[in-house]
Formats: sequence, C-alpha cells, structure tokens
Amino acid sequence: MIPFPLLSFIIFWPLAGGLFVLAFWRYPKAARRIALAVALVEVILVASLFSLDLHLNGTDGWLLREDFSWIPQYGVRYSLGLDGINLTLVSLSALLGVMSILASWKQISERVAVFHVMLLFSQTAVMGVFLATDLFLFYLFWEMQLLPMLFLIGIWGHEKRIYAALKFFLFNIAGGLLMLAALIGIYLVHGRQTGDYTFALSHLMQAKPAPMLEMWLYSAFLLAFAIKIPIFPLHGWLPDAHTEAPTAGSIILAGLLLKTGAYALLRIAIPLFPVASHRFMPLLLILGLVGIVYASLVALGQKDMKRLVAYSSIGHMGLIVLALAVWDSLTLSGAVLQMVNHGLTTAALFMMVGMLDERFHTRTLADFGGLWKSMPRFSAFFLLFAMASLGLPGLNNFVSEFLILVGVFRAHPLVGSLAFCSIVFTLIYVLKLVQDTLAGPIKHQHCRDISPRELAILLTLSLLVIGIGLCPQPILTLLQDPVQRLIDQTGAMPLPGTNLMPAK
Amino acid sequence: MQTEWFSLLPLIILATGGSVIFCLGAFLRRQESTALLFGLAVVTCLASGGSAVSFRNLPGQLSGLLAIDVFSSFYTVLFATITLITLLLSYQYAKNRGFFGDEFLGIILFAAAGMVLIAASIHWLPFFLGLEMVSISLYVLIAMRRGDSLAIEAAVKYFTMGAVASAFVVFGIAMLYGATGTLDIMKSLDVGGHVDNRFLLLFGLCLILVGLCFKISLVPFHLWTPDVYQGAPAPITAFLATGTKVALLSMFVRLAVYGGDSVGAVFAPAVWIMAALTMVVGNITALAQTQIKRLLAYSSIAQMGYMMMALLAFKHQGPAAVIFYSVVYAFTDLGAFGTVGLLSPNNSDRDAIADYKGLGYAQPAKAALLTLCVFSLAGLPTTAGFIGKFVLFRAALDANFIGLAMIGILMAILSLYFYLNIVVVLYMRPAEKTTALKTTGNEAILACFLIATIIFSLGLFPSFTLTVIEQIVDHISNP
Amino acid sequence: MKTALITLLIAPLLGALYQIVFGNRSPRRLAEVVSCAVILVSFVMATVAFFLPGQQETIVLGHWITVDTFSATMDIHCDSLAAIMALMVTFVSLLITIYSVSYMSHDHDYARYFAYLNLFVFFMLVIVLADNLLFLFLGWEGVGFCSYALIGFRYEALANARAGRKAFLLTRIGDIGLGIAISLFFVTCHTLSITAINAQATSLSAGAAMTLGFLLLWSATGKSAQLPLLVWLPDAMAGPTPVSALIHAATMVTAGVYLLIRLFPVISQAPEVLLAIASVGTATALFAACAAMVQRDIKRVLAYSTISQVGYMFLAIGVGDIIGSMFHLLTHAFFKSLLFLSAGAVIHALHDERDITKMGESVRRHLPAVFIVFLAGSLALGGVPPAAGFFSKGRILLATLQHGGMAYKAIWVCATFTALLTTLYTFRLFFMVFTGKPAVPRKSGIRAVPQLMEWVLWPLALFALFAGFLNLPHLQAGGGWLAGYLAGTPGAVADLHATPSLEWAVENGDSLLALGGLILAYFLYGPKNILGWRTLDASARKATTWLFSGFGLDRLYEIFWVTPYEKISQFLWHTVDETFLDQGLLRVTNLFPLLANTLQGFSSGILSTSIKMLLFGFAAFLIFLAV
Amino acid sequence: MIVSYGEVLGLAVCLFFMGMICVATRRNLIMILIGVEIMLNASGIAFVGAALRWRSLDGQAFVLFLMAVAAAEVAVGLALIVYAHRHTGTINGDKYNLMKG
Repeated sequence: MIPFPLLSFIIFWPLAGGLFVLAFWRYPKAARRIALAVALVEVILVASLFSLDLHLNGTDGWLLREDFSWIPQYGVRYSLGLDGINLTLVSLSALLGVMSILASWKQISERVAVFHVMLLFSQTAVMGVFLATDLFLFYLFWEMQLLPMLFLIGIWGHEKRIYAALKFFLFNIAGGLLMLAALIGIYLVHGRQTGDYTFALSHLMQAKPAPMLEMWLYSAFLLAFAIKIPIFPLHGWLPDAHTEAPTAGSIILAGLLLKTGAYALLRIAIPLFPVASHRFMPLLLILGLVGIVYASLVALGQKDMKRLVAYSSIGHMGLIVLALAVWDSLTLSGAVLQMVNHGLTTAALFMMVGMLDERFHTRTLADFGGLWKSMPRFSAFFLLFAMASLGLPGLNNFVSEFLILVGVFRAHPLVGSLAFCSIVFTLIYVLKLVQDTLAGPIKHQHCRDISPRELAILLTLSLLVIGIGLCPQPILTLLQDPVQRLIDQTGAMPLPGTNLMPAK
Repeated sequence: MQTEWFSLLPLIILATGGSVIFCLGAFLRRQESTALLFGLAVVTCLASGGSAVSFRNLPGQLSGLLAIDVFSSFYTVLFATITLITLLLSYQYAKNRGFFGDEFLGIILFAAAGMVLIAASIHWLPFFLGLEMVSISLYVLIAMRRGDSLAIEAAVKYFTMGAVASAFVVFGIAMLYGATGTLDIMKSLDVGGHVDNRFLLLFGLCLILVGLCFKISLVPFHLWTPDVYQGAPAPITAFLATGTKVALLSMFVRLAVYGGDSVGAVFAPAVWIMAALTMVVGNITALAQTQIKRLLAYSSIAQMGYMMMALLAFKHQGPAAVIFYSVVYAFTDLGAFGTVGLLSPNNSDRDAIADYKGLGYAQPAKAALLTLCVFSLAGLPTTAGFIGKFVLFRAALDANFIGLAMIGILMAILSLYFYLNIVVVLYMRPAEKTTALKTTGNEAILACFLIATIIFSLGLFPSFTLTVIEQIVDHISNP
Repeated sequence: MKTALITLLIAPLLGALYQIVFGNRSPRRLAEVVSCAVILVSFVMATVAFFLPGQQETIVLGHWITVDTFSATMDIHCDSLAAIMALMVTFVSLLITIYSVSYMSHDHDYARYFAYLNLFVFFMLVIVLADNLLFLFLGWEGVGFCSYALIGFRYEALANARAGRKAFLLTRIGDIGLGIAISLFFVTCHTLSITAINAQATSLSAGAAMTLGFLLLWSATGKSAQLPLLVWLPDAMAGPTPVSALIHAATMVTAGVYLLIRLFPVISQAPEVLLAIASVGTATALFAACAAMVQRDIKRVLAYSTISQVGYMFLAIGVGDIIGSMFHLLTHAFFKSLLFLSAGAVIHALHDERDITKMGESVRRHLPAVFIVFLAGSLALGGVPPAAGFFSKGRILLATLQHGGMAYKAIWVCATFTALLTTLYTFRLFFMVFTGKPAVPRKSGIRAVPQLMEWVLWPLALFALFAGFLNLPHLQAGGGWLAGYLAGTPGAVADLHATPSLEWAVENGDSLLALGGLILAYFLYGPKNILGWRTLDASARKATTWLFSGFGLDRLYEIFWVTPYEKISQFLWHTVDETFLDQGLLRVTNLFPLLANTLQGFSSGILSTSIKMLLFGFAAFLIFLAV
Repeated sequence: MIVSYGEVLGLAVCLFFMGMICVATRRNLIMILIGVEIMLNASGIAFVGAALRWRSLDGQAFVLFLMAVAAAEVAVGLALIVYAHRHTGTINGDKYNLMKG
C-alpha cells in the first residue's frame, strides 16, 4: 500500500491551485479569493504535518519520506524527505504564501489572476527545494523558483523593473548552471566509484572526489548558494530586485528565496563536500562578518526604505553564513531559526513599507515623518518589527542571533566578539529607519491607519514574533535531531583557534 | 523478399502521398481542393508514422542500402510528426499568403521522405539521394511565396551554398569509395582496415564533414543560416531548421558510432574546436540580434554546438544524448518558429523583436507557447530543454570534456539574456500598437497543443523516450 | 512567596499589555488607574518579599532556550539584594507613575506613555530579579528600549527622537559587552545562572575573570552613563521629566551598578578590574561634577549630577564595598528622583522653562512646597549632614580611604574634591532656581502645580532626608541596619572595621566640606550675588562653554565616530557597491554586446563571403588533417 | 589499364578544385552553378575511376544517380535564378544582401 503522498501534495497543491486560479483570469476578485483559499488550504496541509507523530523516526532520520523512480536511465528519483529543519521552513513558506497574497490585496490591480498564479507557483518551487532529497529534483525546483519571481518583478514591479528582473535572473541562473555542472560532476564521481549512478543526496555524500576536484565542485555549489543567500560581494542583484519588486514579490524573495540558499548550503553543499567546505570555512566566516558590517553600513546611507530593508536582509543573512561557517549545534539551530525569524520580520517590514507605498506612492525616507501621529497603530507595529529586526530580547530575532553569536564566540572568540559589535551597526540603521518615518513633524496629514486586513496580517506576524521570542523551544527541539544528524554526517569541523582560555 | 518491401512502407507512403497530391492537384481546382489535399497530406504523415511504429521490429535490410530497424523507425516517426506539425502550422499561414497548394504539400512530403531516407541509409547512395531530396525540396519551399524579396534572397543563398556543400559531400563520398572500395557507410569508415589509403579516406571524410557541418550550420559554415531562416516563411523555417538538422544529426550519430575510436581520434580535436566556436559564436552573435527569426537562427546554431559537444562523448552515452536533444530541439524550434508564424500579420512575418511588445496579453496562448519554447531552448527546468541540456552536459562531462562543458555552461548563461529578452518584450513592455490577427485555425491550435505537450512530457517524464533512444543506439552500435 | 514574586514581576507587564491592547479606547481615568494599580500591586508584593523570611529563593518561570548544553531559563532569584532593590524600584515607580498621571494630563498619547512606563518597570524588575544572565539581558535591553521610546516620546521634535536614538545606541554599545560576557560565561562556566556563576567564581582562571570583569565594566558604563559612554544621559533629558526621574536617575542608570554588585564575586577575582572600576567611577564623578557646575538647563544639571553620583557607586564597588554602593544607590534613588520631580514641577509651573538663569525669588514665592522639598533634596545630594547623601557618600569615602594602595589614595583625593564640587553645584542650582533675581529676564508667568504632583514629593523628601538612617555609621551607634540586611549578599563586607578615630575624622571632614561648599555656593551664587558668578554664567566664556558641552566629548564622538561612520557608509554605498561592484559588473557584461557586434560583422549577408568562409573552413580542416 | 587510379584521382581533384575556385571567385549565380556542376562532375570521374579500381559496380551506379540528381539540381537552380532575376533584375549573387547581421 502506498501511503498518501502528503509531501507531494503539499508541493503541488499550490501549483494545481494556481492553474485553477488561471481559469478565472477574467474575474480578478474571484481569482484573488480563490488564491487566498488555496494558500490557506496549503497552511492547513502543512499544519497537518504537525499532527503526525514527529518523533516516529522513519528511515534514516526522516520524519516522512516519499521515494519513487523517475528517470531510471540516469538514476534520478523523485524523492522527498521531511525532517525538523525543512518542516520549520515549509511552515514558514506556507505562512508567507498567505501573507503575500494578503499583502497584495489592494496593491495589485492588473493581471490579478496571473499574479496570484505566480505567487502560488513560486510557493510550489520553494516547497520543492526544501523537501527534495534527490539532487536532480532539487535542482529542478531550484531553477523553477526563478521563473515566477522573474515575472513578479518584471511585470508588476516599479520603474526599473525589467533591469532588476533580468539582473536577478541572470545572477541566479549563472550560479545555478555552474552548480548543475558540479552536480553532474559529483554524480559521475560517485557513479564511477561505486557503479551506482544516483542523485540521492544520502548516497552522493559517500562519494570521495579527489581533493582538488572536490574544491572545484564545492566552489560551484557554494557560488550558486552564495548568490542566492546572498553572500557579500555577490549581493548586487538583491537591492535592485527588492526595490523594484511588488510587495508580495519582496516577501517571497526575502522570506523564502534567500532561505533556500542558506538551506541548500546547510543541507547540500556542506554535507556533500565536508573536506572542501572545511577548508572554505574561514572564507565564509570572513565573508559573513564583512557582509554584516558592510550591509549595515550601506543600509544606513539608503534613501529608499525598501532598499534599506533589502540591505538589512543581506546583513541578517550574513549572520546565517557566519553560523554555517562555525557548524556546531548551537549555530546550526540558530541559523535555521534565524531563517524563520528573518523571514517573518523582513516580510513584515517589506509589507509595511508596501503599505506606506500604497498610501503615499513613495518610499523615499525623506518624504516621511510623524507617522506616530497619523497612523499610530501602524507605527506601533512598525516599531515592533524594527525592534525585532535589531534583535531586541524577547522578540524572535534575538533568540536566533544570540544562539549564533554564542556559538561563533565559543568557536572563535575574536570573530564572535566582532559579530557582537556588529549588533550596533544594525541598530544604527534600524533606528534611522524608525526615526525618519515615525518621528519628526508630520508630513502627511490625512491618511488612514491600517485596515482590518492589514491588522490581521500584522497581528499574526507580531504574535509569531513575540511568540518565538519568548518561547522558541518547540522549534529548537524540532531542530535538535536533524542538526545533530548533519553534524554527525560531516563530522565536527573545529576551526583552528578553538582552545579558549580553559577553566582553572 | 516480402518483408523487405513491407518494411519500406513508411517511405513508400510518404513518396506516394506526395505524388498522389501532385496528381490530384493537376485535376482539382485550387480553391476547392485545399482541405482535401491537406487532409490527404496529414493522413499520409499519420500513416507513414503509424506504419513505422508497427513495423519497427522487422529486421529489414534493403540490399545493403537501407536499414529498416528501430533506429530508422524512430526517426521515421519523428519526421512524420515534424512534418505533420509543420503542415498543421502552415495550413492557414500558407493559405493566407496564397502559396498553399498541391506543390507545397507534395514537396513537403518529398522532403520528409528524403529525411527518412537519410536516417535509414547505411549506404552512401541513399544517403546522398535523401540529402538531395531534402535540399532540392527546400530550395523550392523557401521560395514558395511569390514576390517575397527576402524569401528569394534566402532561396538563392541556400541554393548556392547548398549546392556547393552537396558537391563537397559527393566528392567526399567518391574519395571514400576510392580509398575503400565500398559505399557501405560502416565499412567505408574503417580507417584501420585501409592503412594504405588512409589519407584519401580521411580526405574524403573531411569533405563529407564539411558538407554535413554546413547543413547543420556549425561555425564557420554557418553564415547562410541566419539569412535563410530569416528570409524563409516562418513555418518553412520551422521545417527547415528542425527536419534537415535532425536528419543530418542522425547521420552524425551513425558516423560517430560506426567510426568509433579510429575516426574519433582523428576528428575529435577538430570537432572540439568547431563545437566550442559554434557555441561561442552562436550565442554571442545572438546577443546582437533584433530580429526574432535571426535570433532563433543563431540560437539554433548554438544548439548544434551543444550537440557536437555531446557527440564527442560517443563512448559515454553521447549518441543517445544527441538523439534525445535533437528530438527536444526539433519540437522546441518547431514551436518557436511556428508561433512566430502564427503571431505574424498577413503581409509579412513579425520579425522585429520590438514588435512583440505586449503580445503576451493580446495573444496569451501563442505567446505562452513561444515563451515555453524559449525557456526550453534556454534549458530551464520542467521543459524538455532542461533534460536535454542535462543529458548533453552529462555525456560531455562523463567523457572528461570539462573545458568544453565549461564553455557550454558559460555560453548557456549568456544565452539566457537574449532568450529572456523575448519574454521581457512579450510580457513586460507595454504594447505600442495592436494589430488584429486573424483567428487561428483549429489545426494550428492542435499543433501548439501537441508541441506544448511534447515539451512538457519530455521535460517531466523523459524516461520512456530515453529508453527507446538507448535501444536504438544500442541497435546501431551492435548490428 | 512564589506567588508574590511572580505577581511582582508580572503585574507591570499585564499593565503594559492592557495599555497596548485597550489603551486609547478605554476611558482615560481607567487607563491611569490601571497603570498605577499594577505598580501598586508590585510594590505591595515587593514589600511582602522584603519582609518575608527565607528570602533566598529561585523560581523557574519557564524554559526559554535550550540547545545542546546551552540553556537559558526564565528564572528569578530573590535574595536580600534583589528584594531591597525591587522594593526601591517599585516604590519610586509607584510615586512617579502617580506623578505622571498629573504630569501627562494634557497629553493625548497617554496610553503609549503608560504602556512604556509599565513595560519599563517590568523590564527593570527583570534585571533586578533575574537569575539567568540571558533573562537579565532581556530586561537589560528592554529597559534600554523603553528608555529610547520614552526619551523620544514627544516625537514631533526631531531633537527628542535623536536624543532617544543616541541613548539607545550608546547603551547598546555597552550591551555588547554584556553579550560577550554572557557568551564567555557560557564558555567558561557552562551555565548562565548568576548564583551558579557566583558559586564557582573562585575557580575561574585569572585571565577569564579579568576579561569577564572588564566586559561587565564595559556593559555597566553604557547603561550607567560612565566614561566614556556618558554623553547620552544629558541629552536624554529631552524626555518627559517623570521619565528622567525614574529611568535616568533612580533606576535604569543604576542597573549597571546593580549588575556589578550582582556579579561582584566574579569581579572581585580581578584586582585590576576593581581598580579600573574605581578609576572610571571617580573620573566620571569628577568629570560630571565639573560639567554640572556650568549647566544652565535645570535637568541637565541634575543629569550630570546623576552621572557623578553613579560614579560614586562605581567607586564603592571598586573599593570592594558593595554595601556602600548599594546604600548610595538607594539614597540617590530617593533624593535624585525627588529633585527631578520637583524640577519637573518647577518646569511645569514656568511653562516649560528650563533655564535656571531665568529663575529666582519668584519661583519660591509661588511654589513654597516645591521649594521645601527641593531644599531637602539638595541637602541630601550636597551631602549636608544629616541628610541621606551625607551618610552614603561618607561610607564610600571612608571605604576608599581605608583601601590600600597609592592609586586608591589618589582616587580618594579626587572623590573628596568631587564631594566639594557636588555641594557647590547642588546649591548653585538651588540658589539660582529659588533665590535672587533672575540673571536673564523671563517672559512667561508662573502657574500653580497640581496637587497630585506636589503630594508625591513629600514621601520622597522624607526619604531623602532620613534614608541615611538606614545605615548609620558606628559613630552614631546606628549599627548599620542595611549592612546587616545585605550581609548575605555574595562578596558583601558588612562592616568596614574602621577605627573610630578615622571614622570621626572622615565624618567631620565630610561635614566641613559640605558646609564649606554650601557657604561657597552662597557667596558665589547666592541671592546677593556677592562674587557675581551668578550673572557671569549666563554669558558664555571659553572655559565654561567647554565644560558646558561636557568637555566637548560629544564633539569628539562627532569627529571620530559619527562623521567617519557616515562617510564610510556613503563610500561603501556609492563607491564600493554602486560604482565598483555594480557598475563594474555592468561594464564587464557590456563587453559581450561589443563582442557580439564584432562577430556580427562576419555574417555580412554577402554570398561570396559566405562561400569563401565555407572554403576557408574546408581549408582549415585540410590543414588540420595534414598536421 | 592505361591510366591508373591515381591519375584519375588527380584529374578529379584538379577538376574539383577548379570548380571550387570558380565558385569562390565568381559573383554571377549562373557561373557559380556551373562551378558546382564542375565539382559534381569531378566526383563523377572519381567515382568511375574508383569503380574501375575496385572492379565494383557501385561507383558506376552512383554516377548514374549523380547525374540525375545534378540535373534536378540544375533544373531547380536555374528556375530559381531566373525567378530571382525576374524579381530583382540581377544575377549577381552579392547583390542579394537585404539581410545581414
């Protein structure tokens, strides 16, 4: 008996729903509602995962697994696996799917159906990336993510949308295709060594390419994921993409697509090439740190709110890179949690910038001021999410950031201390953002405060932000086993200089 | 022998169909007979393809000239489908432009017969006949539309250069024959067996290769391609770009498999260079194009480069990869050129890319197919093109052509820019003026649907096709 | 006991939640009552905790973060130190919240104000009660946030918002120290529980202890506005006056001191750190006292004096006398909040006039009650016996003198001199506000102070005058009740064991110093304006301007930190990000169209060229074959 | 045998290259066509010579087909050239350059 393929259902439900929405292309209102319904059902589907017995250890540590033959000629299988790490991220995706639809309720008035189709498609792709355990399948979804986003930016974006869309696409596809070559490389290496030509991640981990080759292969993977994350010098596409994308696009982009990069690095690149990645760790460490500081500094100079938030994303992702570079249980748990947290807070910030854009048709910081007066409820939420984003204890980002920082500090006191200092850099630009918008003399007298729909979105997110901030343990418990498994698979990666001053 | 003739049925059907249409055309009045003739041509294609499927396992050899086996059956079906789709796509197009008639249909069927001949031949003679059948038919087809200066120019260029190329091929065959004393393709490639005449043999092969490379437009023999593709009417371009090339690629596969290491060792470096040049020049020149058919022409040049790359890996499933990709390429380009034809207004083809602004919304279905084809050409996942690219690069990397594969990957990245540009124009730039198009006939919609289905099914479930291809490659490698 | 502690902690949080959720929609009176009531509940519970025996108790409120060996729980540990601190915090908060009701009566945004205020009390209590360092960190950053929000409460003026930002930023620079310290505690002690850390403090290696000590000092300097991170506090006076009284005088700024006291067993492992703490404290005290001498804004004078007094608390820790530090912390909380609140009353009465050169005789006549309580506060701050400040400061000076080492002797000299300055600037303030003619004529009139505001001042005045009796020196046969109460605190030295003669000498010296200061102030700034400095202050001189701006520390930060930071930001954005990375890449990609155009030249569309190309290809083939 | 295969081959190659040179140098479409014919006929000679060398009929048969094909090609080609000439007024191949790039 084949058990009900719940994972596949979760992946393809938005796609199917999207096609259904497409049928309503003449009726924008209906399309919008149906899309929302589809996304809500997706949330229910994902929620149903939690009703499963999550400690029922399936085969090799997966909570849930699906595995079918697909292209036997090349050893490609359709195999999905669910564990704590991707369960968390899948939940985030489902949630942000709904959020993005709600966020664009009023903003998108042209080609509504297609817009929602694109949103739902990208959800399918992201779910696929998170759940795939066959690298070929993974790659398929990995590239698939780009297309809906290309259209989202290119069709519904702002003035320079085409430039931004192409830039986004070309940056990412460049990394992707090089990764494809490396993927085929490791596949061939494994095939030659064992005679078993397969793309299964768990098998490919056994491959032992020659050291030099491993370095090259890892670099290709790293490049692809680093572009997506994005790691410091490769971030050029991100600010433009965010600035030009519609709100929902930014939410998906920052909330989900960037996460796929970090997730893939965590789940695929490093376990696949432990030796090479170990040698690259110092580089990641430095780039992560530089990225945080650099992004924070550049963010300070921004005049466009969305660009500012975009750069803040780079900084936050830098922290995740730092976490991955240390690779121990603290930082990895922190990294995954940070993915979720960053997804929530950045999505919220983008959404709120979108709300302002909707009302005032500008995102320039200089055009704002005194919003406390005219939009007090909005301002309260804005302050909350800004505080979350700068890592105020009690709110979600703090937990993950602190876990990462402690972990980094434990492994590398100096880098850890520097990373701690970078908190201040974050603070500077976040406060600037808050101050320039909320404080000062009123620039816009008449504007409506948040509507019930917006309140619902923001309330949900803020409850999560506070909830995770105060009670992150369920998620952390969920992450414990898979993170340990990852570390076991690769072996610990002690960096030079870990001997701290020993206790007397 | 009874069975031998029987197994020739697909070829006979095509040729007979063409002749019958010619004859009927002489008796029937033009206006009234179009539907009938068209139906006949369609039935011919279906019958030919169907018979090829049903006789695929007959071990037929026609006096050492033709091998009617799974390999040729596969290609027969492929050509029948390509021809069928071409017919479906061009029916209304040609009618609107006044060149639809018995000669159009008949010549297409003859060309199809020529293609089948090429794929089935194990002897140089039928190969040459097939090649000429295809070429001569196409000279005519290109110039079919009267009074079209671009088409005339295209025909003149294609004819002149095609004739030169044919001469090269024939002279090459003569040299081979002179060196080996046989016209059997496999035997004539036996370099090891003819050490005395080695140079003559290689000289002959060299001449043949020049001709073949010209036909599939590898750099530096590619210069005719953009002009001809641009000048010919779009459905004809579709036929020309897919049918001929697929047929000749089948020959390349045969040569690679038959020639094996001995020939490979001599020609591999040259092919390496040509493949690299083709990928680089094709993709980079495409960047500068402002005409969509020209752009697709350069893109098709580049695709040939990818295939040559895989062909080099003839010991590492390269032939299978090439065959698979040629199938993918055929349907993708058919779709691309076909939609260009469908999107064109009546007087001329819609060629300037800028004219596609906003068509994504004015003509959603056709634009979607064009987009799909473009994505497939670019090798984006879930389309056939992705699996195709994957098998090509897999083969090349397996055979350790890492440098070439890297060039290919880099060029593939580059190529995305111009592919995306089409999509950008279709969907992201506002329309300046809208031209009303005639409603598309059902047959063209059917063709579009077929193409989309094939592209998706090859992209998502390539397993069946891959199995078949493995079988046929296996069949010709171990006769 | 458990219930009491939990209620103590949770009540303000519930109050804040109430304000956030119902806030502006509930009747104003209800909101005010709720916010006062929750603090009252807290206060009552704190009293219970204070008086109940068997205080050493740790209560786990919940598990927060557990990953691997890293574990942070939300647990509170109530010992005598925490209990007395909690009592003080809730008491002062209660009075100030009541005061605020009146003070904010014309503000429409009261819900936000009370929400922040209640939230602040909650976070402050978290600091006071937390046993787990990370939980403490929650409160630590929380109060920083509330302080930020309250300083910038009147957001319409950008200056207020800027002051808030500055405060948040500088305290957060300090917080980094605490963050790193927490990490280091985790790495070295494998626990974040303060009690557990204190228990194994002696087993820390010298290096670790020193690093930790300096990190804690770093974090404390930020929160407690010590050198070099003190510049935010004077600016923080932009906030409403009750906020200044509560956060920037009584409670939050002393959090740094409290932290050091809490973790004193660790700090005391490293003598270098103690010396550093003492030096920082003394230097800050002297520095701020000098700056306070010339300020013209009534709140800024008080702000600098706060900095200066907190410096004394640091000094006390530095010489190992945490009871003295705690003593001064408590008395300071009373008299400084008193001073702030009465200053607030004055400002209120004068229609938001803060310039002391514009005040004088008339203020006293119109506000006699305020005059009296202000005098009480001034006596306490100036250390005039027998007001509270005299005893607490006296104990610190005595402890310093007793501590060995030349460095400490020098520190003692400085501290004593600072005590003189303290009296001087306190009474300068007093005389200029309440006596004589205004040096600069004032335009606005004087209005009455609401009853509620005045009423609140009296209990504080009482404490300001008599809190010193909590811990009378031996000489007065007081026996040191506070010292006894706090004796159980880890690292506490209840009795200084000073010889009676030394004690006598110091006590009398201090008295003389204070009286001398008072008299000097009378001559310099008194109503008669005998030496004429009173009017001189109004005109800017070079030296005073320099002092006025807090030794130009702000300017230094401007030159060496803010401006470069902004320049770097602009440089990175425009030069690195846009020009180098972005445009650079664009330029590289622009090569391809160029190349494309070149290649396009080959396909000229001329037939003979094409044929020649074909032949050329053939030739190349042949050549290749030949080779 | 009077002439060896080598000599025939030499002749064929010479003819082929002559045709090739004709193709390469002439602009006139008809001359190019003639050049191609020369090349094709060179192949015919080579085939016949080789058939004699190997004493097999294959080559001879090929020549027969070759002639037919060449005739067809010329027929179509000439028709095309005439048609083109009627339309454009020139048979200079290089004048056909509406399309380039």
